[in-house]
Amino acid sequence: MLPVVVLYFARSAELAGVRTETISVPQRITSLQLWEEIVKKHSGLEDIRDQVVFAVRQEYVLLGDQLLVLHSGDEIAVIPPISGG
Amino acid sequence: MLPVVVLYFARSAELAGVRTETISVPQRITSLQLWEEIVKKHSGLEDIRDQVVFAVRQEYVLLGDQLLVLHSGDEIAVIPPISGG
Amino acid sequence: METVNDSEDKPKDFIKLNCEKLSADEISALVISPCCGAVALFVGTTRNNFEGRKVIQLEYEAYEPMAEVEIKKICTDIRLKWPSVKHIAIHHRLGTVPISEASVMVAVSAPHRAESLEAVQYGINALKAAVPIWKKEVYEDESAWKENKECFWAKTEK
Amino acid sequence: METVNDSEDKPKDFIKLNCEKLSADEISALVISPCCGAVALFVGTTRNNFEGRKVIQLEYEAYEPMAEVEIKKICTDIRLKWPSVKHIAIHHRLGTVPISEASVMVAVSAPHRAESLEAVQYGINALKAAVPIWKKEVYEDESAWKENKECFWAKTEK
Repeated sequence: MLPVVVLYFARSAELAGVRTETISVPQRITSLQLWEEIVKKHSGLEDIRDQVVFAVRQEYVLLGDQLLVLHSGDEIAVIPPISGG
Repeated sequence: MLPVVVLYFARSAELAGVRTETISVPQRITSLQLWEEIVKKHSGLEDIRDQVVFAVRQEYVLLGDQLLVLHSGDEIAVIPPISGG
Repeated sequence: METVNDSEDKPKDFIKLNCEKLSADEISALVISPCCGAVALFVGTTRNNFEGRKVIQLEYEAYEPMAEVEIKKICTDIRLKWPSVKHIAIHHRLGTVPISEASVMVAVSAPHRAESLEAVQYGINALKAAVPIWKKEVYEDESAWKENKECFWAKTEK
Repeated sequence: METVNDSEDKPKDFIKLNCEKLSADEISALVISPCCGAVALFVGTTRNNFEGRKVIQLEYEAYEPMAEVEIKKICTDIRLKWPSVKHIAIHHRLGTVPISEASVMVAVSAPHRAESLEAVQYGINALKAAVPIWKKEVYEDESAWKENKECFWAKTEK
């Protein structure tokens, strides 16, 4: 288990009730398993399961079977649908 | 014969040596005959015969067989290739 | 607080031909509308070279009343092609224009960006094809009247 | 008099995300180049209504470091697609944006206008599809986070 920093934005920040937190996760974890870890802490996020993606070290990662190899202190963002412009 | 005002712009003004003048022309005349009348007064314009069009009462008219029906005081412009923008 | 009623913001055309320096802020402000999310702007600027020759400055002249009529026709055509377009502004500078300064600006507002960008592109293309304005490039030793390749009657290869 | 040497005017990308009011003059001046005749600019402005509901104001937030990385990728893509493009500037305002003010500006200079306009269109489309920025519309009685239809993973009909 290692610590990673999770960032929440827009609707995900409202549902989580927090904008930044540190959580402990396995070094090897699929992006979907990571999502499930996060939802355990913030059940309100369940609602937007089908709408979010992650950004892991500032690169987009879809929720699914993709295996993430994390490092201590990695930045992981929960990204709801964007609306810039 | 009736008086019309001829306007020259850009290269046609340089070749004619004048920017505005009044000339007398028949009421009914083709645009090509009108050009020939103008070239009689300003032979330097011969050089740009293939490059110009007229604007008669601010509407484009190509040099050719088109019959113009003119009115006293009509404004006729000699329009070399444009380069606005 | 927004007090402008949509229905009061009637489509308007802003046409200007004079020797003053052009302003992107000014023309943007003219066309912005509270019911439109998109403004597209094209700025034509004077270049410092032509086929390797150094251009010192540019001089523009216009057949002004007819140029305004032709620009108005372009505005009408834009509204036929893109009915959602709100405001259109076409400003052309005349007289001496120093290098790197704007000679022309075309700005269009519309509810959505595709129309605004397409309308601006049409507007500048049409201006180059049909509006009686002329540009003289002044080089170090001489000068030359230019020809737009879009000019609808020009037969040269330019 | 023009003193800038063409070869010194290296292509540059200007990226800015902050809460300041955006300026069309400022962004045009950033991208203008003495060897380029064309500047295209897109300005996204905030609208006063959404499906008939009155919008009071807009609030934007961004995942700022990643947004800058994604915008930088867009600049790189523009240069691959339109190699003649000179300067690119992409400014996005954050925080509260009053109605009718600009939330985003994309400006591109190029020797010729077609590339500048195409690059700007690509730039704003790509920004809406991939840059992590969020907009909240504030109505009289509530507010709503918006979703771009271009957002590459969104599954809604919006």
